[in-house]
Amino acid sequence: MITLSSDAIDPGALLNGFCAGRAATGAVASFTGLVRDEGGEARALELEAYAGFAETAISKAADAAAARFDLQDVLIVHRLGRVEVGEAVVFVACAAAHRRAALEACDHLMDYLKSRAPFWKKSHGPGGARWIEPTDTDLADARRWDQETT
Amino acid sequence: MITLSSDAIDPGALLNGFCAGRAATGAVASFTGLVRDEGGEARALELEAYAGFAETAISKAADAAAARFDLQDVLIVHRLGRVEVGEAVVFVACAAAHRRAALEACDHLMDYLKSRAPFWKKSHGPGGARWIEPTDTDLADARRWDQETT
Amino acid sequence: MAKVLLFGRLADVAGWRERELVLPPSLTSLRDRLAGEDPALGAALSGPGVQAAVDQVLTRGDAALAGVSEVAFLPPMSGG
Amino acid sequence: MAKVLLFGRLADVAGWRERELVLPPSLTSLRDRLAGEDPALGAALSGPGVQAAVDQVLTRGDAALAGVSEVAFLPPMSGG
Repeated sequence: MITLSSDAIDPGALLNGFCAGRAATGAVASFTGLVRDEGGEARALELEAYAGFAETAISKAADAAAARFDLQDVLIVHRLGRVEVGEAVVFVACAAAHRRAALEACDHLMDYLKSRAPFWKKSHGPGGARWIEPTDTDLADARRWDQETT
Repeated sequence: MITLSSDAIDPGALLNGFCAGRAATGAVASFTGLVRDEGGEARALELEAYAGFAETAISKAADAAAARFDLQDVLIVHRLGRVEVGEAVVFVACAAAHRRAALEACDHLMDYLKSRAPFWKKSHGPGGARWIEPTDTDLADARRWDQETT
Repeated sequence: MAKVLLFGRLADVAGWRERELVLPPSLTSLRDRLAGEDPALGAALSGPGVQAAVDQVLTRGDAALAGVSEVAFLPPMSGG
Repeated sequence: MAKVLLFGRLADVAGWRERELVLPPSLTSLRDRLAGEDPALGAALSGPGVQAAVDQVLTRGDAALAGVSEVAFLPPMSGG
């Protein structure tokens, strides 16, 4: 399930809901992205999405990951609007029969969300606001998965 | 922190406690291992540890992982005694500045727990009980990390 | 009439996020028209990594806009 | 007196998990003594992947047991 919302993310409640009632699942991997203070340089992130397009694109990515890693279930919750330091900006959980698949799928989906999903983020700090673009590492991380499918 | 206990594991409460108050942490990866029903072949796992030795060995592994992956924090909670289908048998969380380190450290620590930590587990099913030994995949998974350090 | 959407720093540069326009025949002519009205936006639109989505499909190069109801310009994406 | 501990299937085979013993001088002689008392346990102890921990340190091959307070025999480990 994909949720984009300006409501606060509760990673624990999401994880427990995701784990509930799974007799065939051995492995649940999760990733929680928190807003860092960057040593005092950041106070909050501001997240913008291309509404409609983002849900469709992320759903496609989740379906592709489910097929590729043989997942039993995927949950992606992404925050929109202003997110303060220490709050969760993204939560991803993947369920699989075995642990490697669940962990790799989280890794893959986070790489996707970091540089290929239609989000834009601004960092607000004491010195003003600036847009954050994907780093070279983010772009290289996402390309790893392209290479593996060829 | 390392906890071995026969009390039920609440992954969500552990995750939220682990995420709380982290201004410098960007990434929290977690792994929750659930007891599978193996298509009706299993009803419960029974976990035994070498008390004292297990805590020491796992603490050393956690410290080594923290140094290797530059982690800010590690939490490992492992269940002992009888654990029913659908319940969590293990919960691992790793905090780091960046996502790849947190995810890889979870992967590494789970590989360690699966075949090198002093636990033994019995599967109870309709056909009786049997001891589960690490699979060839488990052993090969754990060896991956040995090779990478040489 | 169709919607033209700007995201991220493109919206900051232009001072608008959404406009209703009668679209010109092609994506290239739309870029040219926006650049003619606002050279700063024109420069931003031709910056590295800026993509276009035509009716929510990412589009490389030029594209015909006949019958299209939404064109979005997307600077480099970064979530999570 | 020292503790000898068996874990996992070794304890099932032997029918005990912990005994107080006066240790013989070496790990090899301890294995031999346990095998002499219980051939099924002896076979299990020499099975693939069985390790010994002497005062909670994993030990390869033989080891002197003078002054040792705890010896444990560990079948292949598997947690998680």
